[in-house]
Amino acid sequence: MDLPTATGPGTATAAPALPPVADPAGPAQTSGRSTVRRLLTRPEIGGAVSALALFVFFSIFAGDNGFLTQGGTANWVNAAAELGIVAVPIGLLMIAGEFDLSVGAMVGVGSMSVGITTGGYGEPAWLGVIVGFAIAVAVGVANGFMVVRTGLPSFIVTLATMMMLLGGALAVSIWATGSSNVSASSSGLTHALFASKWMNDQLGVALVWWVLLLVVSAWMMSRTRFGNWTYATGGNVVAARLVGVPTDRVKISLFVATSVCAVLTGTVQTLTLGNGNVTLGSAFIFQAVAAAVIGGVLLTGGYGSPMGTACGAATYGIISTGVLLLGWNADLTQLFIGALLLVAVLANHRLRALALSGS
Amino acid sequence: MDLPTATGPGTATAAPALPPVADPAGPAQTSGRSTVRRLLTRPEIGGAVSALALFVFFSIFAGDNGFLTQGGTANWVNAAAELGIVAVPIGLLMIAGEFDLSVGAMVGVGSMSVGITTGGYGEPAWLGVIVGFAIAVAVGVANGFMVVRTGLPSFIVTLATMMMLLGGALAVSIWATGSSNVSASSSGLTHALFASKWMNDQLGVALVWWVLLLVVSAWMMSRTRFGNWTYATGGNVVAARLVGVPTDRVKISLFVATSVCAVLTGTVQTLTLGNGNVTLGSAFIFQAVAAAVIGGVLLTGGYGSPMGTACGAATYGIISTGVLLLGWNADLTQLFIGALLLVAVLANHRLRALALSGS
Amino acid sequence: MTETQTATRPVVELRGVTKRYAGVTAVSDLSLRLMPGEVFCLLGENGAGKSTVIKLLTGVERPTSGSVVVDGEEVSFSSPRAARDVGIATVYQEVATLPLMSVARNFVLGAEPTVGWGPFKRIDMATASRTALAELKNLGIRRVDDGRQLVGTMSGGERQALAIARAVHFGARVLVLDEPTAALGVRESATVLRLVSRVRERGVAVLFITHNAYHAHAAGDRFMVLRRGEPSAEFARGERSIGEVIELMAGGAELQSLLTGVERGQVGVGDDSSAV
Amino acid sequence: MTETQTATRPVVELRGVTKRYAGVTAVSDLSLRLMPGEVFCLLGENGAGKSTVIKLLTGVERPTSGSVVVDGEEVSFSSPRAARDVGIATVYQEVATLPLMSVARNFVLGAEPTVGWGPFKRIDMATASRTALAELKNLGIRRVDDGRQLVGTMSGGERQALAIARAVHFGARVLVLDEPTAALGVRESATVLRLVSRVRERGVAVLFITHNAYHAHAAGDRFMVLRRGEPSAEFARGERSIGEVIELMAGGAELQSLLTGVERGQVGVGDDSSAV
Amino acid sequence: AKDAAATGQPVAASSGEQIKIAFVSGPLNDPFFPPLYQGAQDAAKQLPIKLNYIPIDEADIQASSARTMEAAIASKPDAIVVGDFITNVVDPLIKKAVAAGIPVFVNQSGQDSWEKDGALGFIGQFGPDVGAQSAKRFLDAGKKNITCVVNVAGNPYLDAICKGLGDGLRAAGGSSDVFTLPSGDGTDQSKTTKDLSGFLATHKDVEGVMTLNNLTGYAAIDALNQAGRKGAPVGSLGVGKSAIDKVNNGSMLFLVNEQPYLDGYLGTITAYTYAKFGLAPVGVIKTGPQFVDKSNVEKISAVFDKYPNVIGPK
Ligand SMILES: Nc1ncnc2c1ncn2[C@@H]1O[C@H](COP(=O)(O)OP(=O)(O)OP(=O)(O)O)[C@@H](O)[C@H]1O
Ligand SMILES: Nc1ncnc2c1ncn2[C@@H]1O[C@H](COP(=O)(O)OP(=O)(O)OP(=O)(O)O)[C@@H](O)[C@H]1O
Ligand SMILES: [Mg+2]
Ligand SMILES: [Mg+2]
Repeated sequence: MDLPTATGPGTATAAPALPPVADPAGPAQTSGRSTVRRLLTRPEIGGAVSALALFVFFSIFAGDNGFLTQGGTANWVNAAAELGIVAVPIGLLMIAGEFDLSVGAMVGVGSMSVGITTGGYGEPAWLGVIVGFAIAVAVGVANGFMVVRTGLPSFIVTLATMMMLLGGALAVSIWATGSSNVSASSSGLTHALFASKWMNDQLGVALVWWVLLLVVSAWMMSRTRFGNWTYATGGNVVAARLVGVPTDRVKISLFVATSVCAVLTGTVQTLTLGNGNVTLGSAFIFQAVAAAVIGGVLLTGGYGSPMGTACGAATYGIISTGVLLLGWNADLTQLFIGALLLVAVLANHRLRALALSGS
Repeated sequence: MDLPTATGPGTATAAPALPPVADPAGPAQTSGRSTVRRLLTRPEIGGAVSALALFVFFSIFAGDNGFLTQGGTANWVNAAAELGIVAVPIGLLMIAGEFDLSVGAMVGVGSMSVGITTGGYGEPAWLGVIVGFAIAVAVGVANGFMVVRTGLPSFIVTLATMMMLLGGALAVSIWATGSSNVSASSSGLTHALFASKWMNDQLGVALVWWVLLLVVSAWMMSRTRFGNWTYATGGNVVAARLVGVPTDRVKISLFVATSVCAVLTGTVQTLTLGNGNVTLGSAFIFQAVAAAVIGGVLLTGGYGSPMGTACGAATYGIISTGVLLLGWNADLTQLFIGALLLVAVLANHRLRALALSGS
Repeated sequence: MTETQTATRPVVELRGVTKRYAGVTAVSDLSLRLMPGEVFCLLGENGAGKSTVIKLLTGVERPTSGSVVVDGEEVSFSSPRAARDVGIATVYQEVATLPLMSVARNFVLGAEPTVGWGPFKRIDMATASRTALAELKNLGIRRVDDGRQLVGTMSGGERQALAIARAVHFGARVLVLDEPTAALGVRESATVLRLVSRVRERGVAVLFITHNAYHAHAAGDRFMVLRRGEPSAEFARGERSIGEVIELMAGGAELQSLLTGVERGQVGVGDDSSAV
Repeated sequence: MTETQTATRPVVELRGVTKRYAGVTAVSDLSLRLMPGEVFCLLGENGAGKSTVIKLLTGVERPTSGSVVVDGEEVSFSSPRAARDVGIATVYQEVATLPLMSVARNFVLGAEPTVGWGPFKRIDMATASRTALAELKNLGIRRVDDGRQLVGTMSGGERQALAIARAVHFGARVLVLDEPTAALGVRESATVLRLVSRVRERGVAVLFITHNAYHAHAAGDRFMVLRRGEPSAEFARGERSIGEVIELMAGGAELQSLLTGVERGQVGVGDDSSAV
Repeated sequence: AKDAAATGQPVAASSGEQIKIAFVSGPLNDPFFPPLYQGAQDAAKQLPIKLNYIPIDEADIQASSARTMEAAIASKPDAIVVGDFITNVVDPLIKKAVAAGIPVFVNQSGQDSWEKDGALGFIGQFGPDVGAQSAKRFLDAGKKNITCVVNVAGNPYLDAICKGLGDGLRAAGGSSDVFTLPSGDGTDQSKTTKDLSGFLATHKDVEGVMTLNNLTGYAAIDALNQAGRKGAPVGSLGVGKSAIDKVNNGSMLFLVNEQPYLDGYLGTITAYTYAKFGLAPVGVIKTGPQFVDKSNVEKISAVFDKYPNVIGPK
């Protein structure tokens, strides 16, 4: 709904401000000075600079409190990775012009799926993982289908789905285990895949998944037909459809991707911690959007990159960990997170404007 | 970000589907059969029908549990009124093409402002009320100013504000009273204004404020210059600016209105219940948007009505009270609310399409 | 309404105006005078600098050098609003009207007539509706008969007419039209061209910007052709043929090369073809 | 590339097609034949039914009665995609390209060339870029020399050229152009008209829809004028003058009434004025 | 539990007339409440009770506390059982129900005010008691500086426990911080761990952590490990399978068992007997706090494995 302002304060006959020369998804090629400019006009530049600046900030002000230690680093990297797994596909969906509020609830669904199976019934974890992913696919298809068929805003469709999922997960877990919280465990391959830890058990497997997801989606967006279609769908759905892009399929696929990745995060968190909970992940909804926007994804669709969203997630991880390590009044934590988020978004916005105008 | 689909599945050369003959804000005039059609194409028709249908539904299924008693009626009316006070200005802001996530946190700020003043320091309530409204005006101006100046999406700006307000309110109340929850009291005029009750103390003063707000804003939107400007700002901000509409002022004013009304709800809830709480109102964020959309406000701006949003708030109030009185399984409550919301939105959408095509 | 065209002082003048953007000189050393009751046509192909001239006249941009003169006095507009206040109204090609609002509301937008006072001040909808319909009728638009009709249901020509009617009604002494016919069909264009004549008859100075030489010829009193920000020709009605005007607008040569059939063989359209 | 125009069977035909919408008959009993290597101009003012004809030909709508014939066989397209698959490509006025994507990506959109297999299948960006630039150059667009340039930085004419080049490159046997020059300046229009000639030379059947009689005259081989859904005239190149064509399109009379100066006095444009 | 059904209530069984009970308490997505819900349901199944369990929305705890209680009154039940978590809000509504002739029993929280509100009995525990007794256990373990983690901002019951803890410690010369989790993080164990390690990194003198539900408890153990304070004592409210294991293996010092099943079961039974026969226990039925530590963990584990829903989450 921010469309009128999304293009910035325009003048009389101004068209939307365009990055003059940069294919957001094009392969990098070198040609001297223009390489720098090309780099500066990439969508992820703002997010990268935000993350870096905050890293430096906290290294200076929270360095003695362990921000730079193995533990401190693992702390923000884990936070960034767990958020990133959810945020990267949300970023893609936003590029395609849609939005998914139900991811927060899907994390809980994934969590309970594993929890009920292992803690509740003592079955092996892989069964719960499979069930979780199956539900994710079904919910993603349902979300996508409703949005595509009715033309209703995805914000409102997925708001309804979110509530239903929260309620449904609760009802099922109470029915199955009598509780909304249940222990979870895994072994063998499932454990290796979803609960591995390194570096004195500090760095979780989420990082591996995140990097994997990032590589795959960066490759997909910049190199494959599907990536091209995603940009086109978000850029102008009618134009894309007319040249034969299966825009409905693109949207539905991305709704499935967001759900599946939400369940992935839920599974990783649950098996790493050994505990499943219905309400797990509800804070991701806003954080994921914030990460995508900090990372340069256009809220109106058609522009952005997975790498940018990942930088946004890193920014968020650094802020939320760093603030606590400042050693200031703990009650002020959230105030700082909010303030830094605002600064990051504003600086980022300025930076991009600067990079674009300077060309 | 739903723009591409907001106009529905368009065909090749289709322009956005337009309600053929209806000024959303025009004064009603009678001219036989066309009056019916004019009524059917008003934006609030969907919300009104939703509210009515759910009322009938719960009268049947929760009637013996007291849904139709004075107490049951007061219950949903209070819920609708408290939500409505927040939702109506949010609806106006959405008509102007912007959005405010920080209202939820503002309710808590208003609540703690009164709570700390009265329960914490024993000062008179009017002082807290004044402080609350002053903060609301400041926050509203800040939100509006940032959105208007930077051209950043209001979603992200107000997300940051929301976090800062939540953190700030918590920090201040713990610092001032040692708790995030504190008793509140009022007397005299302040009590009469914000804590009056009628009908065996069942119907709260929120209803009066809601009706007042509704009358004022309906009148404003349909009759005053400011209303005209609001529709124009949301419809096309560049066009509006070019014919001399002070679009920035319109947006900032509406951001102030949302904050002020949030504090109003917070004050009423706090003084009526005699208790202030930091988290008060956080559930309003989604509920207010849902109410506005159910009530026919276009998520992309430029179309909608206060009456419609009010019908949306009533729908929500009826659902949330009705579900409590159904006496069904408690763990299914949320699932049920989600499903009803989805049905309401879908039905509403169909109904509007039907009303528009039938002409 | 019809005033005699005796006024001799220009309402607005540009004197030796240059506008530079980073690297680009959009307009250089341009002077023009808009007289009341006269249609001044600014012609030029894409990028010639037409829109920049509008921006300078309507306060959206300020000149790098040179001056804008209103009623003989040099001015410096701080905003589009300031230009509006001295009576310079602009009708843009696309963004002129709001489809989801009614005809009456669109008409009065930004200058709503009100009744009542203080908090009870409200838009005089009856007057707004009456005025809007009357002005539309004045300008020859008769199909619209209900002020509550949404503008989205009107044709492109009707919308353009609404925007022009609005500008004229609210006291425009200078009406700037930026390619008002670009998106319109033949009949709709004719409607707009006829509107321009009517507006001119009321003594308004019209700046008519177009890249359609035929439309310019149909409506203009005086003409200026811009090429790369510089005036390449200036002439009055009757001094040049359409063919010559097209020649002047650089694209004409190319269009002719197509038409005269270098690539295609002779097109048998007789005398007309040479003129086009 | 240049094929001789010897094919005698139409690629696509409409036979006695009627399309009714609730209450409105948009097209009634219309027959037309698109021949390879021929530009068929469909003329008509707003609402004449031009877009409806396109929709029928491209599978967006199905006729109420009558039939669509491709290569001599009656077909019923289930979707725009089905029409594309038999080689009917459409270039729409506004929505043809995506400003925030690069030239190369826009060019191949929906028909991306790929290399690799299975999960490693990827767009062959080098080929895409090379092809896009080559095709643009073929059609006379030389300013664009980097496939990574965003389309948003190109001019309207260049964008239209990109859309046409794309359609032709991907095997269109029938190219439907819906008012491709409506939003363009003179030189850009000339570019597009020249493109149409080139496409025609390749043996593609072109359906050129416009309300600009001059553009039609510049590019067309055969002409049909629609008025209120019915063909009001059909003729070949050279059979009518531009003036007559404008007459045929109902709006012409009105534009003339303006031009011949009933309201304005004589416009001194000599012979030309009578032609327009 | 089957035995109770066998001995049954002959009067109710023969008359077949149902007693309508409205039970207002916490939401089931908070792991504390499912056993309470289970207890209430078990009672309702055993007796001719029509139970309407009305859950308060914790995310909007204050407004929801009022609305649910009002709905309970509006449904004109034979008796109401209510969890009085925000006394300022709920007390007046209890009075209102009593004035409307509905017998009210206060459940779980609200020991301070139930009597003056006109409620007929109290089945539950006393927040500050929990804090005070927990303080004693930390002191017994030789730890004086304990951080109390509030996982839901704005919940006065949790505030009260932390206050009790702080008072207890300070009385013995110790000290206590309260750390309120950023909103939203309370439901995310992984994020809670990170928040807590950040807090511990800047509060190096913290010797132990008191948490108010199991999830936060587990997070605290991980966070203390990461902060290099492995073995520092953690005490927590709630009893769950993992929590019992952690008491067993020594990584958790104690668990506070509030016995929510009893809150629900006895609350419902008491309301029933009063509504039907006018009989009810006099005064307070204390259902907690019971402490689970190394000394009694075996016994609890045994019951837990057999009847998991009765004590806490599996
Ligand atoms: N804000 C700006 N910054 C930089 N260059 C600009 C700006 N506005 C216009 N220009 C340049 O100035 C020149 C004239 O532009 P202008 O928009 O006035 O042309 P025009 O005649 O209106 O063209 P069109 O027919 O396409 O509307 C162009 O080269 C354009 O790129
Ligand atoms: N989907 C539809 N439903 C109802 N009527 C329609 C529909 N599409 C077109 N029409 C009507 O059919 C007639 C022909 O419309 P069409 O769009 O084909 O005209 P056109 O020649 O393309 O006009 P333009 O130059 O404005 O594009 C018009 O009267 C129009 O209102
Ligand atoms: Mg221009
Ligand atoms: Mg058309």
